[in-house]
Amino acid sequence: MIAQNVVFWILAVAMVLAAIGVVRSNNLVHAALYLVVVLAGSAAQFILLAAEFVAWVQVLIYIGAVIILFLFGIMLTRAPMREDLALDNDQRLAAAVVSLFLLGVLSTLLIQAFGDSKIDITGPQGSELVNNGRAGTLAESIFSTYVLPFELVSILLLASLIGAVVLARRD
Amino acid sequence: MMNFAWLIPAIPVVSFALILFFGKKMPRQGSEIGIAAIASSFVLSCIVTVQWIQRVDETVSEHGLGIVRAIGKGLLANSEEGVAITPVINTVEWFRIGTLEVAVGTQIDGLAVMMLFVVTLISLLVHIYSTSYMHGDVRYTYFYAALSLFTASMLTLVVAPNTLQLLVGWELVGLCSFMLIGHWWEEKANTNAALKAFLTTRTGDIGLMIGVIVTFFAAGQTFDIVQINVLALEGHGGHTIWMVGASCLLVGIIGKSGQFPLHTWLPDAMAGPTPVSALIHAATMVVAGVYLGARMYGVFWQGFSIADGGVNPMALVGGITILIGAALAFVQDDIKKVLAYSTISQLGYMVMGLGIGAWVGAVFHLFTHAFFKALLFLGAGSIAYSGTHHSFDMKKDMGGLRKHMPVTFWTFIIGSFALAGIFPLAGFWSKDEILATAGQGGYEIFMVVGLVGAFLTAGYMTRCVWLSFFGEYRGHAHPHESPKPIIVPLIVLAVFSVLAGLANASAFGIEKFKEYIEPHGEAFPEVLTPQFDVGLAALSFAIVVIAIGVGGFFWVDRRELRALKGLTDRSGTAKAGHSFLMNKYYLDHLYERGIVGGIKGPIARAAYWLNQNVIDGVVNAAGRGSAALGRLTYRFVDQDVVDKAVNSIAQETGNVGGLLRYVQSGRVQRYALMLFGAVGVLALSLVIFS
Amino acid sequence: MNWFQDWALTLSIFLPAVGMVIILLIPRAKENAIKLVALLTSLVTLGVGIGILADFDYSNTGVMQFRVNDSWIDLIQARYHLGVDGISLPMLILSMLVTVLCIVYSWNHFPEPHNPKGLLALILLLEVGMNGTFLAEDLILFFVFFEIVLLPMFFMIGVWGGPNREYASIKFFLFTLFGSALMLLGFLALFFLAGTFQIPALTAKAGIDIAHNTQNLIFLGLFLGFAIKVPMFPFHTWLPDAHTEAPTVGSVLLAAVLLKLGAYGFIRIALPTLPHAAETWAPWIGLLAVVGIIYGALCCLAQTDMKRLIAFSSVSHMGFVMLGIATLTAFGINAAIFGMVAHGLITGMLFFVAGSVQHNYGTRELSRLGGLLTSAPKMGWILGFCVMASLGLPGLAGFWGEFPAVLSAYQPAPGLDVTTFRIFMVVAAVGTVLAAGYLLWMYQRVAFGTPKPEFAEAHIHDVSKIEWLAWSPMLIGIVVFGIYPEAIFGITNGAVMKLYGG
Amino acid sequence: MNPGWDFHALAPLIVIVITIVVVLFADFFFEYRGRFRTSQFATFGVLAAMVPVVTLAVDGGTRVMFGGAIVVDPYALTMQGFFLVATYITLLISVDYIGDGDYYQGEFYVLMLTSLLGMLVMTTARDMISIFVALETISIPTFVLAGWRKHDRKSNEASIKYYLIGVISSALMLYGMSLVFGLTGSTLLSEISTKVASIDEPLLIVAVFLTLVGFAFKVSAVPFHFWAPDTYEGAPTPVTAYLSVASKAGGFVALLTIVYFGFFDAPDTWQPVIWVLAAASMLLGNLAALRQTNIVRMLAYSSIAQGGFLLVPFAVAADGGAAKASFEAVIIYLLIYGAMNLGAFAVVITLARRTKSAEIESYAGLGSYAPWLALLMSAFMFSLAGVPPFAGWFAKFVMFRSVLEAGTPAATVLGVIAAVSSVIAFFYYARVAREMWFHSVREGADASPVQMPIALTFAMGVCGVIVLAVGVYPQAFAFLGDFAAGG
Amino acid sequence: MILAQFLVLAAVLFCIGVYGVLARRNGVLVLMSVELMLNAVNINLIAFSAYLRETSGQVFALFVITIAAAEVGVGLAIVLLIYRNISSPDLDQLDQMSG
Repeated sequence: MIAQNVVFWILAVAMVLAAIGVVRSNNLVHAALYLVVVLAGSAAQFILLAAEFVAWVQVLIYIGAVIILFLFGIMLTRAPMREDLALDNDQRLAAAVVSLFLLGVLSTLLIQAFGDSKIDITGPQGSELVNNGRAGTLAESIFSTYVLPFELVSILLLASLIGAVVLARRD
Repeated sequence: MMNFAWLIPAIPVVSFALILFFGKKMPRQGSEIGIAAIASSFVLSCIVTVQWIQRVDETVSEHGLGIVRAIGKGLLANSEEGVAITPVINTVEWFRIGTLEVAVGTQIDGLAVMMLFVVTLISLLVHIYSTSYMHGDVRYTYFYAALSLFTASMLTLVVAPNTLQLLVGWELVGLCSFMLIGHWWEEKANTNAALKAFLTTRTGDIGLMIGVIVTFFAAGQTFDIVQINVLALEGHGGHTIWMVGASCLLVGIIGKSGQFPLHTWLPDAMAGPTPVSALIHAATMVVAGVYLGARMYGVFWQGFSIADGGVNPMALVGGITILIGAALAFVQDDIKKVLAYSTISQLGYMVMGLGIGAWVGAVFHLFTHAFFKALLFLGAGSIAYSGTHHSFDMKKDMGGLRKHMPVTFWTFIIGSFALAGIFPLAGFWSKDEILATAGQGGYEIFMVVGLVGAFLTAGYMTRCVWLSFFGEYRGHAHPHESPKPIIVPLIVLAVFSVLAGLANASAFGIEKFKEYIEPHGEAFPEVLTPQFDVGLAALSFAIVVIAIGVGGFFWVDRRELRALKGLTDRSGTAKAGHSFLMNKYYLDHLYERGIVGGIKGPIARAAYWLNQNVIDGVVNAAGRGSAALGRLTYRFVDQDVVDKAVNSIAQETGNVGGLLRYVQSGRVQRYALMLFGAVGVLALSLVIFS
Repeated sequence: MNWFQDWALTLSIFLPAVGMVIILLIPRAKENAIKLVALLTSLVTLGVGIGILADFDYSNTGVMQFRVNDSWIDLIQARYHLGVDGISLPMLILSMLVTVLCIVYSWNHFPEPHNPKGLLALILLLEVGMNGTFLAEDLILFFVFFEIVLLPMFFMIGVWGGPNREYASIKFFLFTLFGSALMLLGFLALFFLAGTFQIPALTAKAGIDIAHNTQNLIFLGLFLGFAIKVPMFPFHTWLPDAHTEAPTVGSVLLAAVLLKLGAYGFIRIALPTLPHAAETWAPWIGLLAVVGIIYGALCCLAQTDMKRLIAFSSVSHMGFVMLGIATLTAFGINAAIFGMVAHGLITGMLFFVAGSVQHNYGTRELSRLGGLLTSAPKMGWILGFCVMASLGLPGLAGFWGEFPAVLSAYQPAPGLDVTTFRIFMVVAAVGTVLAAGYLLWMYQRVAFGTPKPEFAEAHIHDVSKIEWLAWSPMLIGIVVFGIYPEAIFGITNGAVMKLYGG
Repeated sequence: MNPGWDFHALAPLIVIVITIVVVLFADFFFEYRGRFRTSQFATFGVLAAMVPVVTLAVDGGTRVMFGGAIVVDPYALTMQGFFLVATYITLLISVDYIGDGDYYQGEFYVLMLTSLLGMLVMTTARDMISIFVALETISIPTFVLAGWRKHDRKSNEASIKYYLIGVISSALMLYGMSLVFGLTGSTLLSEISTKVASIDEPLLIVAVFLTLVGFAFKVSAVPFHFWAPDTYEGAPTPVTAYLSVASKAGGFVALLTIVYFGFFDAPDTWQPVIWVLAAASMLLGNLAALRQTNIVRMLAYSSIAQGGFLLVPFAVAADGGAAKASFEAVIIYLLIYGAMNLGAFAVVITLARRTKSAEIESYAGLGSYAPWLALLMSAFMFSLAGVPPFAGWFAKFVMFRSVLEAGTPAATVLGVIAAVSSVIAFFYYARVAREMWFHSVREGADASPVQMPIALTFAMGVCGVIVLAVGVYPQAFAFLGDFAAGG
Repeated sequence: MILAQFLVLAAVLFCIGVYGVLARRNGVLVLMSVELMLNAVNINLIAFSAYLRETSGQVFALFVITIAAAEVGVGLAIVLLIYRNISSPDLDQLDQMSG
């Protein structure tokens, strides 16, 4: 348990720092790379929580696709690949206040509600958990209960593709 | 015929419609329709009158009281076996509200037949008179239409068996009065007078209206006059409510019959054509108030406790009106104004008469006054028509007309004497009846008022006659006698002025009026029948004669002396004569400042000033004031408060709309900021408040 | 006549709608066809009205006749429920008649901008709403018809009105919309507490299951809705603006029929369904009524515009109607209904004449008018006649609305404070004098005297044939009802006794 | 593994999917000139989808599929019918707009149909995941559609604003949903509903609140409305019409579903939120609309305000016996709102083709040269204002009815706010009518008759007929409301 | 491990994302911040899924990931489009419409 906690905290600190990097970096590409750290950290956390399949999907889709998309976006908008002090707007302070306020409210309530709830990933329950995270289990769930949204997502992705192409196309 | 009395007002209604729609196409422009109609109504009225008299006679003889009747003295009313001579009432249902049925119809009794006779007769005479007087008028046809409508309305009022019908007639005669006063509406002054007349009487009508309402409920929800009178005399529901009712009705009387303090419209009403003044503003419409008093006598009897003597509002109003009317008549130069104030004063007699229990006297005075006052007005009209080129100014345009217009002069003299109360003319008997009742019924003070009034009446009439007919002609026309249509009515009226008084010449034991006109029965109180008082009669006669003498002396001498003075001036000043003249002048001064002057000068002038500036001022100011109040209300309350409140709400909402637009800055991240801010705040407050 | 019994009311509501549709389909250029269709439609509708008059059972005026009761909106239990009784019959006929006369009058009096198609279509639409309101026996149906009236009037004022028309039209609409919103809340509350929208059922229940305070609240909502429409002081400020700016026929319809919808609502809905609350509120209604009488009259005295003066006189006159209603007695309600009919005819006529005066002189400024009797004697006489009728001269219709209302205030329904109402009575009676004052004053300035120099040479048309045609029914009505009030009372009394006879 | 496919129940979805594919391929195969046919395929497909909806409705009953995640019941069918008709009318008013401009045609219809597909799924979804996916399926194509006028900066702006606010709203919603999932242990509404009442955690309130945020964005409830005016103004007008009607209705359907089938038994969690949203939307929407000079922007605020009115029944749904009445009220209001708002946009589009302006002032004198158009527009405006005999009155009526049915003080206050707001609203609706009828044509403006394309005319006519017919005979829609609420 | 530590981590990431959305002017960066928020949601879902032993949380997370990808695709397309038109990816230059 301790080991997992140590891993968690290391990952957590790294993720938070990287996240701050995403929103504070003065370099677009750096920001994107920080985002990779956050997303990869998340994937690691997922594994920590025995959500193996999701973790892989996270890595594949997020790091493999979304970040690439971002990098393309950065390139296509001809953003300078260097320090750019004009990346922030004039409402940083207000933004900070609002987000801290939100954080305060949320974390208070979260701790109040789940402060002493333990996640047990050892023993028989742990194996159930691991089983839950397997692709097969998830597939069973998706193709029984969530088949309609699944089909819908496919059409949505198609439509997004078409839409993105229409918008991004030079004409 | 009494069952068909409805024809009497109906005929003029038809005539009105006919004249209105076809008058202009008739050879004589509609006047013939009017005259024919009124003549038929008159004939029918006479028939009804005769039938009524027969009915009274029959009823009495049936009860074997013929002999007693011959002796008279009101035994019928007081008799144990008192016979109620019920009025002949014919009604049809008019409408129904709730459970109440309101009828319309005719009520024929002594009072009604008397009024029918007077109204139709005078109306007929005025119709005839007007064919000449109004000849060539721009609105000749319309004038006849209005006369017909007036007659119809007045007759409707007269025969009304219930207060509602009475109210209808009452208002309609007011309308006709308005139309006819404003007959020459091109002039602002005339229309002002018409408005004033209508509004003033309508102010009084508030009283009448409420009075009708109060008596309606006091008598257990009925408009029926007989029933109201009966219940009033019983004191049904207590005395107070009847007092309230009577007071309200009195206000109506004050407005319509030109009583103090709402009398000011009547002199102004002289702006109308003279025949109208004679018919409406002297003989008939203005006595509607008195008629109402007489008609609803039970209410007043109960409400003002007339039997108790002393002072009551009705008598007081009448008394004051006698004096102020007469005093004001002294200072008028316009002959019609003199007669108007005289009318006010005489109406005061009638109202006072009713107030002191002299029902017979008041109604009798109404009867006689109608003839001689109509006569005087028509006489004045005759003067203006043939003598002064349509002027009524005695000082500027008259004088010495007796030579040029003998018939007018003599009839006018008869009228004046009748008005002044010279024995044995009509006015003497009726006035005496009132005064006698006052003396014997516990209203001595009003007897004195009456006598003073008689004195003043004689005085101003002397002045009036003198200024018009004696001395030298001061006008610029070519005076001549009036044509026949004018003369004949004058003569007829003169005859009535002489003879009408004999109908109830109590001194000779003739009490026809009491016998036939006074109601008998439970709907009528036991009024006092005064004994003829020779002393009082002599006193009043003496007062009249003295007044004529004093007045005559003053004016006659003055005129003569002025002529003399001119003579001496021309002959070059004789000293002896001069001192005599001077003496005469001292005497003049004495008179002027003493007896006559005391009246004519300070008192009358003060009264006139008061009248014009205070009472009339109040009346006018009420009009102006309400207009001003209207403007204030409109400007500051309606436009500023009520309306602005509404508008500013609209404006404010608009402003808020503008303010809110700042939020919508157009920058998406500002939106997001507000969104997250709202989420945070909402989340926190939801958690806290739940 | 069974067929007629079943369809008469539906026809009288929807025939005008059919006419309107036909008019909308005719090209605008074919003016004569449009006019003809409009006239025919309104005449046929009036014919239906006459049929109802003929077929009406006068011995049972308290009973709803020609009843139609079909399903309409099942979800909310609102029904297509129509009926006519002695209270609604006179109002229905008035509305039908005035519509015909307005169309006749419009024949050659179309206001600018010239668009007969639009104006006539709106008049017919207005008739749909008016007739429907008087016939509805279901609260929701009533509400819908009550509201339908707004739109045509809004457009009539806004399109054909005077210089300040936009302001006036918006104000008119907002006031009445606000009122009806509250009224609708009242209706709904009634529904939830009494379980039905049917007026007869609600009347039969008379609010017995509803707590007194709740009744009072509901009544307040209804009161505001109706009082704004009447309009009672202090909700009247839309009226002078609307009247002043509206074209002639708009003013006539507004005065003759629209104002009656509110008072009718009181008589038909507010008082019978919530008698106890009515008792609580009656003194306040009475108070506002008499304040309105005096206030309206005072405002009249301050006017310089003929139409605006007549408009304020409506405030005053409707005060009498409301006073009669406030007494809650059969007498007062009868008087109120009579007053409504009389006011409809008389004030309608006054607006007609004012319209023709403006048509002739191009102004309604009293200071510029004068000598109408010289320039156009017939019109002058008609104006005088209407003035006399309006000031409540007995023998003309106005009196029978005014006097019995004042009379009924002497003894209001049991439970109401007698002293209060007697004070109202006296104040109202004073109002009659003020009425005479402002009306005669107006008449003096318009009709008496000689024409002002600026119009001395002008050719003033006297009453034209069209005008005679449009006016004479109203003039005759004023006289006939004045002389023979039973013509109205005879119809209303039975119905009023049934509702308020207790 | 039988997931419980019921092809009859899913037939409307299948038809739309087929249509999407057909349109997509048709776009490939037709020459540029023939592309307009894609619109015909699309409209035909939408109409075809109506058939199974009707047969299902006639068939009656409730079809539960996929472990309760998908349910086809009268409510779903009613709303499917609504979405199909609304989309059909939107397609009609798009045809000429899209055809005239140099826009991608086939893609436009594909995206619109995808969005429609999301709506259809939304009606049947009884599970948070399905609702989320359906909501995104409704939204994402419309993000793109809002920017369809690619070279118009306003359109770009419309798109990015809509997108960004949409995305962060969904993030908030997802966050909320994750918490709901954590607290209740399920994503199925049927299971959530059995548990919510017993959870006594303040976190639940925030969880539900955040969940509702996503829908609040969709229905542009204040303070999640910021995108709406700008997006409405900038987006191609047919898209705006679609956003203001179909897409908004999608949000309401989601709200109905999640409130009625999920959180209903824990009213403390959602009622206050919706109360605040409703009140704020009505007041702010109406007040802000007063100041608008651009008709589309005015309609945007108007639809925010209308959204507020639509939220009123939600806010009182759990009080007293108002549950059914509120449900019916929302459905009926939506149906009526759809007709009148689409109608209004159809007129705006018809006129914009001519005046090239969306300023209200450009409507001056319309009554004189295009009376029918002005008449229709007036009808839609007054209907939106809630004036009989147009359908809007009944929408407001059922709304007030639910308020009074609830009868609580909070409900009453909301009712009064609603009443006051509806009176304020009259100002700006009437302003359009005033401009059209009371004012004369502006100097230099073209006053020749307006050209009316068939599709637009038909769309306006349908909306006009509905607005008038339902206004006169509201039972037509009341019946549907009743049907949806389960009889 | 306790559940709350994951949840708080998620909350922190979420709020950092919020800050980024609010304070970044570059469109691409704003999109990245959104991804932070969505990622936080996923952490929540997975943590709850583990805590509750309920698969549906993970399914939910999968859908979130997929749709986030779709969103990013569209979002970047829009940013690109704007960039084409105004030659800048800055969001605060887009304030043509307001009020």
